[in-house]
Amino acid sequence: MSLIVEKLRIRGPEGVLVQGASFALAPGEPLVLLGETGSGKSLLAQAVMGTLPPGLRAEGRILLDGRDLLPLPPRERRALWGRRIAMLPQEPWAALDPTMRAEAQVAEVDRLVHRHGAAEARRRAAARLAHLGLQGAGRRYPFQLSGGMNQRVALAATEAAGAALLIADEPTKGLDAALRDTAGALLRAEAEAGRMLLVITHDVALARLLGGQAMVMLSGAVVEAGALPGLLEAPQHDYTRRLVAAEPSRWQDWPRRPPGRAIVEGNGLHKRLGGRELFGGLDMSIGEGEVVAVAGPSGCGKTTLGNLLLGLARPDRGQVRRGAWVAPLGLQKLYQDPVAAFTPHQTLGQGIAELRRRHGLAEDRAAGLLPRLRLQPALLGRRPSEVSGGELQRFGLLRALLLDPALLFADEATSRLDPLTQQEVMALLRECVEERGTALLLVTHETALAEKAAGRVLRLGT
Amino acid sequence: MTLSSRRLLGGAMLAAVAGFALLGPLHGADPLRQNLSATLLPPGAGHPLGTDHLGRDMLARLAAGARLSFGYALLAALAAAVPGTLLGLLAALRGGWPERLLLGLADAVQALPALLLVVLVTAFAPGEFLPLYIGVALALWVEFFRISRNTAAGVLARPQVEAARLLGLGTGHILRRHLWPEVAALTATLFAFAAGTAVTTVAALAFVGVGARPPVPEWGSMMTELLPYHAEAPLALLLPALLIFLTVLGLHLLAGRERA
Amino acid sequence: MPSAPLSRRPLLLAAAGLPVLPRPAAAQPAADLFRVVTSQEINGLDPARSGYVFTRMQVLETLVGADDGGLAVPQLARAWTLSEDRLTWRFALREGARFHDGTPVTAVAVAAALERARGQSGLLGTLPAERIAADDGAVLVRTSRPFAPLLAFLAHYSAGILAPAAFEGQAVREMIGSGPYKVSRLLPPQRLEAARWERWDGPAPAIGRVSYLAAGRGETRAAMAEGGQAELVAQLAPETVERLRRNPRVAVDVRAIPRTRLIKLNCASPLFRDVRARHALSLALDRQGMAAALLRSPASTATQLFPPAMAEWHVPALPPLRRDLPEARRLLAELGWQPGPEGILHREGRPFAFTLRTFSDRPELPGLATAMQAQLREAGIDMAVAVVNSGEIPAGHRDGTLEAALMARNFSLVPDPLGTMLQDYGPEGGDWGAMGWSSPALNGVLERLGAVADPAERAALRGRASAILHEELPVIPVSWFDLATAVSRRVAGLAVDPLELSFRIAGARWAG
Amino acid sequence: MGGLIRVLGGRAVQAVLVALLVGTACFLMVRLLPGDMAYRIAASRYGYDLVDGAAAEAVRQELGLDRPWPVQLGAWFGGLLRLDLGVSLASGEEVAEALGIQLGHTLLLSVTALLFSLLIGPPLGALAGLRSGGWWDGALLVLSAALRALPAFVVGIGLMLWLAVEWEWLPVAGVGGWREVILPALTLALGLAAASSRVARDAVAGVVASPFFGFARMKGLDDATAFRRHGVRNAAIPVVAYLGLQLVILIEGVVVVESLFAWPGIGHALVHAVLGRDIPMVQGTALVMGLLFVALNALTDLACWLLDPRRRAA
Repeated sequence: MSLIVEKLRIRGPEGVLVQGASFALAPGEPLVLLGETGSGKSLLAQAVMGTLPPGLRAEGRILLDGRDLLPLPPRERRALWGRRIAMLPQEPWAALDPTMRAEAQVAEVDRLVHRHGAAEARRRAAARLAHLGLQGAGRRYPFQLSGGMNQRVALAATEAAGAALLIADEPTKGLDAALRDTAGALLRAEAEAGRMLLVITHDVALARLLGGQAMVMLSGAVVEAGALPGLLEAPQHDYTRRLVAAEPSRWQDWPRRPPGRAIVEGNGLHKRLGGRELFGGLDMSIGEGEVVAVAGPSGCGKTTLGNLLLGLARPDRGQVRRGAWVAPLGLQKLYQDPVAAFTPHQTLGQGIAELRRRHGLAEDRAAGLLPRLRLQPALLGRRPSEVSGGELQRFGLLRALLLDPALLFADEATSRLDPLTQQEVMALLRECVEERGTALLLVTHETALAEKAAGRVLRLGT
Repeated sequence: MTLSSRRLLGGAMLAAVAGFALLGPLHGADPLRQNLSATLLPPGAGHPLGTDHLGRDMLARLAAGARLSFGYALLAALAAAVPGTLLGLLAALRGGWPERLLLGLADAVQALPALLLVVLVTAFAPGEFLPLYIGVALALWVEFFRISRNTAAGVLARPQVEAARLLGLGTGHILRRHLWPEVAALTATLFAFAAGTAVTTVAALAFVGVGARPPVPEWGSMMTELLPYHAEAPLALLLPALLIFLTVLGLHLLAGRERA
Repeated sequence: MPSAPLSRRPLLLAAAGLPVLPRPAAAQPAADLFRVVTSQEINGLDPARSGYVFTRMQVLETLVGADDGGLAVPQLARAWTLSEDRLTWRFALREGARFHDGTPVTAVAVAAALERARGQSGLLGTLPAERIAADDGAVLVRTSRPFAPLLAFLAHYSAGILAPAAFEGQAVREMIGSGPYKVSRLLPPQRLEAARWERWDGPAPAIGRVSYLAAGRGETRAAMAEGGQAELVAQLAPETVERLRRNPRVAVDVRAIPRTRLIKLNCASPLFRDVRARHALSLALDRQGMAAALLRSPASTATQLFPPAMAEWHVPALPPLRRDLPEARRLLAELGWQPGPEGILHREGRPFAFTLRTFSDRPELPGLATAMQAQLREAGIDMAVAVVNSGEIPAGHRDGTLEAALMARNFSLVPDPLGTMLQDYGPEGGDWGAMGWSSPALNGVLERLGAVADPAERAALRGRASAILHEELPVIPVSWFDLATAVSRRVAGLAVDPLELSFRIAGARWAG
Repeated sequence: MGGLIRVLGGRAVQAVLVALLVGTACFLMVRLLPGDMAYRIAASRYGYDLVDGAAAEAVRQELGLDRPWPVQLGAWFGGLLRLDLGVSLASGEEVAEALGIQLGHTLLLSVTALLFSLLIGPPLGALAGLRSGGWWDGALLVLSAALRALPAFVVGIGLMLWLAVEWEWLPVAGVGGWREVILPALTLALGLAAASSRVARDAVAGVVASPFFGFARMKGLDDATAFRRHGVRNAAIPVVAYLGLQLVILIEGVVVVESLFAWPGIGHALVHAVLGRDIPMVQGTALVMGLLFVALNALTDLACWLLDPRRRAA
């Protein structure tokens, strides 16, 4: 049982996207592909699976148990799915049929792929779910399960297929730290049970959890490879070094500053959402120049609290007071998904020009900020979907800074960014705090990040 | 087929209909001139598309009808689209009781048979075109209202709108830059269908006896008038249908986005 | 079944992209069922409303019927007498007649049914009857003045005789007639099924079951005849007649009936006050073209008001109405009309423009109106066409807003046309007759006709009346009426009733 | 369950709104129409040949058309509360009784048409959606545009000549047995299918492109199985939801089709009632059509509720 990839090269219409990657995979030892978005690591997985987008072509050899997969006709490659090669989906809550109960989605693999009887299939599915700690969840629908539970249902379904090779592409995307740890443990257990495991991620913490071998990719090329955790302890390549250093736990603590005048104050805040109490009787205030973090698992009401303070939502009880000195537009926000925070229908430059006209701002304001935020002026001619997430988030910051905010609410503002980009954006935020005295409200599920940056960490939902 | 080639094809179809409307008169025949001794002629010299039951030149009538049906159908669709979309945007932006009121009204109007609306409106001025199409618009606005309200409500819930509000960009900006581009795309597709619906509804009305006043060469009425002659002159009956077909398909392809 | 001649229908189908395949075996109709298809719906049970359905289907009987010439013949009444003073009519009933609930048809029941019918607004309400009563097994009708057309009135469907059990108060709750067929299923407004009434006292009908279907569209009716799905299709649209004639399955019967399509003019309006204007209008019409192209019956071109079928009123010697545009223009010029912008005539700065109201209950009328519109346009007259509800015509007559109307007038509404003449061309004009026009000469003639009995004098008077209307043109005749009926060749012995009083199914039999 | 009650409750409110709007609007509009109402009513009662001033006057007296309009309207709503729709001005029948018969016919026709359209539209649309951008996708677009462009009466005549006259498979028109319903239902169904095939096409294309469908295939299910297990139900949800809106087309089409095929339904009655100024009949017909629309929509709500577990939980 082996997978050997030799000089795999992927070409697209605009040139070579992946340059001759080679690796071998054996049961029991995971292989982690590390790299930033666009480094070609997902293409590699798609080439193995046989799901490359139209227009892309793979060259080289992909030997599964000695048989080269690349020359096979699509029909034969399809026949391998589930039985020989399985792929754990990204965002499992979208990968499960919303109208089918969890157990049925697992059992159908036993029944329809492996031709077991209905009762036998149900029994097997129940056992698999129980094994993954999902007793009693089988009768529920995906939307009734948490993200982590959905991921385990998907894993159970993949397991049921029984493929020897398991590919997981960004399995922790969108998961908070606790869930990420669970997912990592589950995957490692798969490898330990004797499967070949290929994991693609930009999450250094996940790589550390999984162990095994690792390859670091940058711009379509493998820049470094080696065993974990050694590779991360003593990185050779500059990129790997930066990647490791970008982990929040390795950051330096931000300087603590004494809070100035109060910007917003919330007293006795109560809020219920979806029939559940998020918090009852919460007091909170943020002062000038202060960095406050709100941490906690997803769904605990972190974002809601920030929105209450910014006046974007109303508390059920209690009140929010804003300092009289704060300008009407003195509270600004950075969003988790920067693309969703810009209208897709105008270029970034047009958006900024409109903002400038609306508030009568000097023309050179934005121009002056661009180099400070390390943004190329050429980007102004592009639409939000045409720049990278990191760049767009910096434009979000630029947009907010034009209005001289007293408080910036960064709502998971870096959670969707690559580690290096996250570090870069956070550094910029830090500069704002230090140079302008802007207060910062950080909402994050990353405890390490909260602890490094904030003078005060409010933990919700614990 | 790529999107742009679809649009091209759609544009070509509409251009063909429009060209027909504009070039038809060059043929020189009077769409109202009758010749009772040359009725229901097949296409031939003198009458490239034959004649109808009163011996009128089909080419001239179809071309004149193109100007009428095409023009009025677009007008009716416009008369439904503009207020419908505006009300939808207003409802989504304003929320609260005006939204509930408008939604209730839309529900109730939708439950009212559209044909009844049209019949009642047209009864005020039988045979006139304007009330006919006003009636059609009165029935059609609901769909525009719904689509625009639902789309706008969806967009308003997005972070981009919250961000715009925080940045102090007013309602005008939200309307122009956030809501309109999204709503417009859907409205355009709906518009294509509404225009087609307008023509066929008018034809249906003519069929039940509430149509345009003779001798107006309107496509729908032409089909109704020619229906009794389906066995003698099938082509004459199907030609207006063919033009409606080109118009609907053309608008559909041009409007682009896949939606029924 | 013989194969159909090559028709153009496959063209339509092929054009619509539908495959034209050989037809399968013909759908066999249910045995012994005679299917009638017409355009008129069943609007209720009351004879005043839908009596024509029930009398034509021979479910409902009237006291007297009429032959093809309009002369009264016995129906429920086996004989009748008129008193010396010509005021009291005495009707003896058929002894064996029974209503469909099994009760005998008595004079009391008949008198009660007629008495009730008089109370309904409708034709019978205008009867100058003093008393309707049962008298010693006979029905007695006494009129306030000598009233010759009484028999014709009693032949009208609204005078249909229902059993006492049919009524609930004044309302009709059930159709219990006395004819040879008894209702077995009624699906208003579309369908009626009836079966042989076993206790019918006349000769038992050869055909056991009958059905009636109201199909409003001419195309639908034609398709039913074509597909062999009806034994009798009445009121065929003109454009389908030619096609059906070629169909070997049916015999098409086209006959002129006492009905005329005509233009009613508001003779009080300045446009039409002068008789020369009315003649000009008449001269501008291409009646032959319309009859040939739209009505598909050149013989229906009206040359005078009354069709030849009304032999007593039709005057062959009258100069035929014709088209003569130069003469029309000359007459109009005489009246001071001068061509103005776009060729429309003007007088004192006002155009010769008016609106013609017509209705689509008779599907050919809007087409005719459209054709006339173009013809008048050639004479410089601007006529707009408004297709309206038929009620707008009498309403417009009453309130004076009507300018012109295209309509069809039935002169055998009651089998004697005199009643209609009195109603339409009397001193006040009539809702469906003259408007703003009256002729003392004609009034005298009509009055005399009601009183005189001598056949020769009556003939002369009728000729005089026709001539006056022809000269004065208070209404402009356009075309006479053809009643086109398709009868299946599976049926024998069926003669179409020109007065549309009955489909006469009871007298028919299956062929072969 | 609470979700269902809320949805159906919403429909109940809609029903009340419809009753108010329909009753008032019809009444006012018919009253405002030009022309004399008494004449129209008399014409539809006795046939146009027999209408004269006297008959109209009798009608006016009998029906109390001289009463002030608020009194007449109030009387109608009062009757509605007692489920009494009044008496047809034209035929003198109870409106409720007449509608009862006609509604049965229209329901039979509509439900049959709906079933036919479901048998035609969604499967064809699904085929196009499975291979979106393929030749059938394009052909279906053209086909559905063609069906939308042809008025129902042209489609109906075509079917009539083809299936009833040429092939003699079916009765041309009429009412009475089950065979009569097929042609008019098919005519309506083609129009409905033109629209529902597009919705089905989009829904299926969406499902096929969805991550859960991709995952189902990656689990090892073959395409047909994956579609049967995960495609059909998910694609059916928007199609069923759309049916509710489609019913408008259906109710519209009924008017034309009933008149062409001599089908004694409610659409036919509506046109007659409007032309004849039979106010109680217009109000009753429009009310029943409106409520029919609401009721059928409630049914589609229920179907969606059964199909989609997310709604059941809401």
